[in-house]
Amino acid sequence: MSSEPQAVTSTVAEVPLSRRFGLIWWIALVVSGAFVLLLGYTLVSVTILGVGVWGVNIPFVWGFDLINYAWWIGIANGASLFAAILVLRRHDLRTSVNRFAEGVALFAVICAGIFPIFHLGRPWLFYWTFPYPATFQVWPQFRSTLTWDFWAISTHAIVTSLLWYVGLIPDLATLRDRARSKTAKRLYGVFALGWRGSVRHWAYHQRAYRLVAILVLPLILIMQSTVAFEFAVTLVPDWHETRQPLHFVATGLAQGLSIVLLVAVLLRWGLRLGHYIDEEDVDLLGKLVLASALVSGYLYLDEIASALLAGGLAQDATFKRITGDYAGLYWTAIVYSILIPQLFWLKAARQSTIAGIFVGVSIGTGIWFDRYSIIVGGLQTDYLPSISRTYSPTLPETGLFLGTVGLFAALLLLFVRFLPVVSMFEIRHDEHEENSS
Amino acid sequence: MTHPLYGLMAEFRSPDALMDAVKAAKRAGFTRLDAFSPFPLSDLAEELGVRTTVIPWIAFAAALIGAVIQYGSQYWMNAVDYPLNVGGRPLDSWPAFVPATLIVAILWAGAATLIGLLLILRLPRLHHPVFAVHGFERVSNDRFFLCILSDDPLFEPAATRNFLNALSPENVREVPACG
Amino acid sequence: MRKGAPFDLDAVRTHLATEEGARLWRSLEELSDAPEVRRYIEAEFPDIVQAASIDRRTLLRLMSASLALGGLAACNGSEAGKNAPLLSQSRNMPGYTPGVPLTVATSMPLNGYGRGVLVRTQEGRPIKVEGNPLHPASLGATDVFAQAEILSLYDPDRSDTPLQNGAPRSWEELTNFIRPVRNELVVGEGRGLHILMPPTSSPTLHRLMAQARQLFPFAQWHLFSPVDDDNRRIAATAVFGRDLDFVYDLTQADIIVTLGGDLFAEEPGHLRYAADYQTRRRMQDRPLPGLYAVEARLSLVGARADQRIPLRPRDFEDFVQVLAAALGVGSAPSSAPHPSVSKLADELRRAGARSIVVAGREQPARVHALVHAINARLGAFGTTIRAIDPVRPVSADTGTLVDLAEAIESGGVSRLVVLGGNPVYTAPADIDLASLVRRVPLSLHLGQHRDETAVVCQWHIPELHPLESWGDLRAFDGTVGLRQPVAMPLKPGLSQEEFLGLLAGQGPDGRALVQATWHEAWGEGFEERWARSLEGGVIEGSASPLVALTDRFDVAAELEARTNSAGIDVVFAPDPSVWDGSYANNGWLQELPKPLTKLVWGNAALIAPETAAIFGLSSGDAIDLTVEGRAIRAPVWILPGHAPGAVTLTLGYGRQRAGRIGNGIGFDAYAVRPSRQPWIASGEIRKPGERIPLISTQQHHSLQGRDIVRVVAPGQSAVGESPEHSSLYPEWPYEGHAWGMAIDLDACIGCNACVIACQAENNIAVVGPEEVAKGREMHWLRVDRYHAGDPANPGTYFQPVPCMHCEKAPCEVVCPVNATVHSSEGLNDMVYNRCIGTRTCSNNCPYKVRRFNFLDYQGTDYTASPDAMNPQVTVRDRGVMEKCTYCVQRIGAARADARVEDRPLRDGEVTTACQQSCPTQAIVFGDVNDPGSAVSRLKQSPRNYALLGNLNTKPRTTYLARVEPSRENG
Amino acid sequence: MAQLFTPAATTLFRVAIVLMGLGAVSAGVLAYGWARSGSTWNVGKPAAQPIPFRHDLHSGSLGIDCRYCHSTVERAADAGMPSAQTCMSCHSQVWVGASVLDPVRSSFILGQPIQWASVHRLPDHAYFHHAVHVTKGVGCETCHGRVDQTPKTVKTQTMSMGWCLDCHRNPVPHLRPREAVFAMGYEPHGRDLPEDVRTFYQEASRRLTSCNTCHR
Repeated sequence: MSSEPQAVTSTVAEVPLSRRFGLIWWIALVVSGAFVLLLGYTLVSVTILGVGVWGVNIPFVWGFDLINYAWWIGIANGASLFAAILVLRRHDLRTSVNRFAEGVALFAVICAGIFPIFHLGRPWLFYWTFPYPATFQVWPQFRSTLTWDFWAISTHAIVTSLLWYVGLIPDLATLRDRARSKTAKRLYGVFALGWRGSVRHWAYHQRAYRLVAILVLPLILIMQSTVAFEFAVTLVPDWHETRQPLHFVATGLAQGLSIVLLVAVLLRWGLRLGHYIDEEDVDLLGKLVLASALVSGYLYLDEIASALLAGGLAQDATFKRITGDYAGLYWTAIVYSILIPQLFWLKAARQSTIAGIFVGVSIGTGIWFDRYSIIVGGLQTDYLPSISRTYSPTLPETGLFLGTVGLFAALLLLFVRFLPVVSMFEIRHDEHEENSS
Repeated sequence: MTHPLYGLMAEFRSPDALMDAVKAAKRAGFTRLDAFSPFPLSDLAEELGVRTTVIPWIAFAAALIGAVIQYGSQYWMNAVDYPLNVGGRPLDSWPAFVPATLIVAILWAGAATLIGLLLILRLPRLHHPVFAVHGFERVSNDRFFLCILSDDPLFEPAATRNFLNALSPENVREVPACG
Repeated sequence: MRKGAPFDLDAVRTHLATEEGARLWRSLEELSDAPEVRRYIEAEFPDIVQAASIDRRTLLRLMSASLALGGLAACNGSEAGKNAPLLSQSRNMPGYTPGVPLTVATSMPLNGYGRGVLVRTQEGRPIKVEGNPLHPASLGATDVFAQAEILSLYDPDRSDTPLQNGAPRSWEELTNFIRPVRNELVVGEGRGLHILMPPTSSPTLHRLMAQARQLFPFAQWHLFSPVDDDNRRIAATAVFGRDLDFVYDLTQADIIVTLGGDLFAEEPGHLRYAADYQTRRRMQDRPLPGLYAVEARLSLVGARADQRIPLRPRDFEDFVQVLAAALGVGSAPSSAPHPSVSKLADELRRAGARSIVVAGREQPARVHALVHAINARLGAFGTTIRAIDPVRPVSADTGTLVDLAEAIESGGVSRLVVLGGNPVYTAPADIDLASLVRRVPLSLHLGQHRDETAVVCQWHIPELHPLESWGDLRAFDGTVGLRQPVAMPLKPGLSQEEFLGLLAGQGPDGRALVQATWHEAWGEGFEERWARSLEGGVIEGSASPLVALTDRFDVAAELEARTNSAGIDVVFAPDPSVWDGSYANNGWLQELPKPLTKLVWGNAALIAPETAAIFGLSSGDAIDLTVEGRAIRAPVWILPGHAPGAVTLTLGYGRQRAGRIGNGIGFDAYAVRPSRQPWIASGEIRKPGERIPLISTQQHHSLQGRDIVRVVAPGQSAVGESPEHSSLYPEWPYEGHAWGMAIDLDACIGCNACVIACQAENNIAVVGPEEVAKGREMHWLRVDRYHAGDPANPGTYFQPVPCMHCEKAPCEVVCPVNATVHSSEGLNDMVYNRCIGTRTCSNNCPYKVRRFNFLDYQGTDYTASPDAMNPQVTVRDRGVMEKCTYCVQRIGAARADARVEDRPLRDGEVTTACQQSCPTQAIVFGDVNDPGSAVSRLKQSPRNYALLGNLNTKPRTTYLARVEPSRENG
Repeated sequence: MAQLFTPAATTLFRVAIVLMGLGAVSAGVLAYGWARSGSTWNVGKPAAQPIPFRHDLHSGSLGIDCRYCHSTVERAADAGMPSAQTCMSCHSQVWVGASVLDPVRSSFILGQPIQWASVHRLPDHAYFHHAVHVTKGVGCETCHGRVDQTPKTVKTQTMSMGWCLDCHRNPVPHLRPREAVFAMGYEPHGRDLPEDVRTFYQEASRRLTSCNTCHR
């Protein structure tokens, strides 16, 4: 038993501490790095030329910008919601996936945060949404969902990163103690803040950590609802629906889970952490993904049902979105985010890496199309027939989207490279419990 | 023992051993104890009489303050300082002020809790006497330590060392106080 | 105080008369860069050499003093200041105040006829054209062309220097060249001299032409306009033995029948006719007038008509003949009578003298002759129709373009002078004027642009814009309006008057020439009358008198009947946006959605849905149209209500040398226009299976069963029994004023005047075809056009949609930065400088009236000159939202005046730009808190309803339902 | 195991964190102060002028009424700059040969404008109407300060939007009776205002703080 934890810590800690990064990692980093450059380019160009370089117009004032924003936020919220639930349920699964679930959430928020700023006509004035005492004595308008969202996204970013870091401290201490080179020791040492594993410290640490985890739950629900409100509170016939928040929360969860699953299987495969993210974990994840996909499916049905009840223009709008010019988006969303996940009824599929990657990607894609369908497909029906137009994305906004994907990947790569992707101290803890029981 | 001591450190292989050691030490009447482990040991914490109830209070207070500040500022800015007719809505559109209020309450609670935690734990503290102990690095891995501090009224280097040795640890080492 | 030492004033005047002075009036950026000014500044104010960076408004203010001097100098009739605007002599002008706009009355030509306008100038820069209430052809309203002249004035492509075979020449060189030529002509009494000009109503021009005739008895004059009234002249001469113009009084008419043409858009009196028709409709004591439109293509009058009869052009003659026969004139033709003729005849018989039948200019002479006969039989002459001497008289010995062509062929032309116009472009296809002109030993062209004609003539002389030069114009009823310069010439040039003056040896002083004309006419008391006429813009009592008619109505039979060849009828019509092509380089007009097709930046071959079905065409498909062996490729547009078996081509597009904006847009209909049948020809169409992209600002045309445009029977309520919606929000109190607007859909004829007026008033950017195609046009006020019913002959409804200024504005609530909020008077303010561009407000606007600066629309090729901008309105930056403000700058100005004079605002003191330009007073703006105000009274009407009222946004802009006796509500 | 860090390191680390916090706070405070400081708004900074015109001489010593030169201040949005002719009406008699007046004379002869450097310049999106303010009891001095004592024209107020709002929210204390508008050194207190004016402005604050009062 005593040798057990030793082994644990070593295998996990070996990844950050080893000097050999592996060719695949390098290739992946270079590729995603290229996309990050693309991101920079598209951001600079849109700032210089204006959002006119995108396909947006009147009435489609929002395009990829809000689609991708909603998508990333969905991932972020889904992931941290999942992480928070794990912490609270003290489930074994938590120990293994919790850490990088939080990571995923954090990186997704960073990607999401890019859009609200750069989709502005005058991005350099974004800080006007923050209430500071300006000499022109004009304040933000707090009735606006956008103002709510400003607070929501900054809160999410701050709390998630704090939670993530505080959770990391003991493991950083481990890395400090195991690192070979003096500099590595000092580096990890500084970030470990001098953690020395005092039982007293542990007690406070756990209490605080779990408490903040609880706080994340309502935060996520409010935030995801806020994003939904940005559509629901407008008069746009297809958006003006009370079910929007539910739809965004549920689909967001499915999306977050799928990305977590994706990362999980990739880690199992890439970092050979099979022992710590074992079949059971992946299997459970798969079940969760399947469940959330079913919930989303139910909400899609509900959407149609409520449209039928609403009648009038709202009904036309929904049906036009399902059958009209942009029907493709809707059905793609259904196929990718609802039908394909049904694969996970099979245990074999749930436990296979390939299937995990496949379903993870497919749900992510599906929800992306769902957001596309909601925003663009929703805007095509308006009260006056005279103003109906069409929207088609341009290269710059596609580039911007790919850029954020690249950024996400890059951050994730650096994370798995330099930090313990699964919480070592919690594994030690669990194994101790197992052995003692 | 020419230089002053911070305390005496006994190293154990298992949490249970550590537990027994702590119990024994308390029976022996030692009060200034500190235990170190690679992962949280809640029962041991209880044994050592650690009370963490302050944490939720911090969170609660912070949340309250955050909420009040946020709602207050929203009300003052939109209804008092520059009352503008926005879409014919009432100046104090309280339902619209609620979401941001809740969110900011959570922001304050979360931030205060985690920052408060560091303050309570007196972290960051990069330098600490126990780090000087040989083999202590395994505390973040697979070893468990009990330290009887030198400022314990019953502390007396030789006797305490004997007492610790009696607990059959891996070894007992001196923790030099930092000069 | 301005009356300083006289010698100083003279000095200033003489200076202002120089090119340098004129420069002052030009682009002010240019001013601060102009070398001499630069040198001057450096010499005089060494410490502010960076003055170039000083912004426009400052420079304007600083300059106003010296400019004012120039203006005032002109008042005391001195020679020096003659090119300055006559500041003290325009209307309601208690003297010149820097920064305060001045208004000058003048007249604008369209097709040779005058429309009275008031031009608002700011520091000597004309920035806005309004209608002249005193002028019979305007009554205070304007059309799109008059409004857009501002942009044409500042057109950077206007030619500024004489050209000899394309090479720039100085004015001296020009004079040196011309003088011997003229002398030689004088000696030769004008042998070989041919002068081609568009027909004009200007008394001064006619006086000068007469004098030139005496000087050059052998000179031959040719009149040509692509939008000619030859058929009318032929008919009138045949029927009445003399050329006549007819003025219609729609206020007297109970039944109006139009046969083709467009009474509300293409007649010289169209503004007046639209206004009169509405006046007649508003008469409570008499039943609604009946308006019947028999036409090939859907027109504005057709859209407004109570009954439309789509008719294939070739069938018109029979139709009218049957109608005439039904009324007892002549005999019916063999062919089967049109079903609705008898009903029409009955209506006309019932109305008797209170009826008008009018045929469009494209109709063959026989139709016109028959129409005269019908009107005479009904006794309309004298009651609803006044016959007057032609406003654009044509002397017997005047030739046509065809004559000119023949003369050149026969080598009889040694000197050709093209006075204005662009005949090389507008000439019918079978006259290759370009090569003909090249064969003339010496040709000379006076024009505003280096256009198609300029390049084939040896000499090109820059022509002054009507807003820069002196002249006089007769309106459709003969009333004379004086044309006075409202700005110093932005670019040196000559007016037609001045050129003719030189030719006739009268000197180049436009002012003197015009004065001379009226000196002759008035003799005594000239000075006083001249002053009054300049101030009012019209010469009182100058309307042409009624002429007694001696007729022989049976003549119609003798007129050559139209020979119908096989194939599809091809109808040519002036374009609603660029007329005959002369406005092709005008960005405002190019981007103005055409009333019925909503097409911008191009023209299309208009066909009926039925025709489209036959040929398997859809809008945007290209066709090859062949007329008399000449073919063009054009995109088709399916226009509901168009007559089957016919295709309508609008003129004025496909220009090669219009300028940076107008070049290569659309197709050139002149390329297939035969000189023998310039209006209605026959052709063949083939489908090459190619598509030519067309840009339309409105894709969907059906009301989709929503009550967006409401139609009621007379006296019926538009609201029905739908209850007043209750709101969760408390009422917001509006003490003092509460601005609101009412738009009468029964009055709106969809003429677009409001759209251009809004654009001119509010510095609205032209974004260009690519951006419009993306759906990013910037018009604050759009006119939605809907069709209802059978596409073969649908009902057509226009609905101007500005910002509704909702009291419960959805847009404001979602703005995170308070950039759009309500004012204390209920305006939905848009604060550009606070906007960060989230565009959420647009999302939440159910009317989608908000416009966003997706790109920097101020720095494009389409951007108007800064001088054309209204300094009272902020020019919007990239990335900010903008929208209709109810012309808040006008409210502000009026409020300021009222406060300064310590009095309350009077109703009608604030008029929005759209309201001001509307010929039918369809738009009324005012204080809804004042129960006596015009707008309040309109909102009391049972026809008053709120667009999308069920959303309960409580719009301040409401609509008055259209009235249709035939239809039920909804 | 050896100590990774010296005791000093701990202190250093903690101090660093505290300093960062303080730095952030003080940066905010500095920004707040800077944005409101007169110098940021060029208060008291004279601009280079083509002519060394002295208000203290003309308005102060000679006591020429503001309206003599700024003739449209009671009628129009712009107060109006005196034309060269206005200057010449006196300077054709006094200081006839003075070289400093060359710009005036040449401007008068050539009709070229004298380009003064604007001192009280508002941004283009802010529309100010002199007449309305002057006729409603806002004294020249209230915005332009004691021009009768300043040799070179300078801003005496920041003229920031906040500064405008301070008055627009409650004008009464800043208003003067009509006859005192062009007076210098008058202490406005709104007491000797007619009652109706005072009541009017108590109600007017909402209108005066509407955006379109100044922005179009």
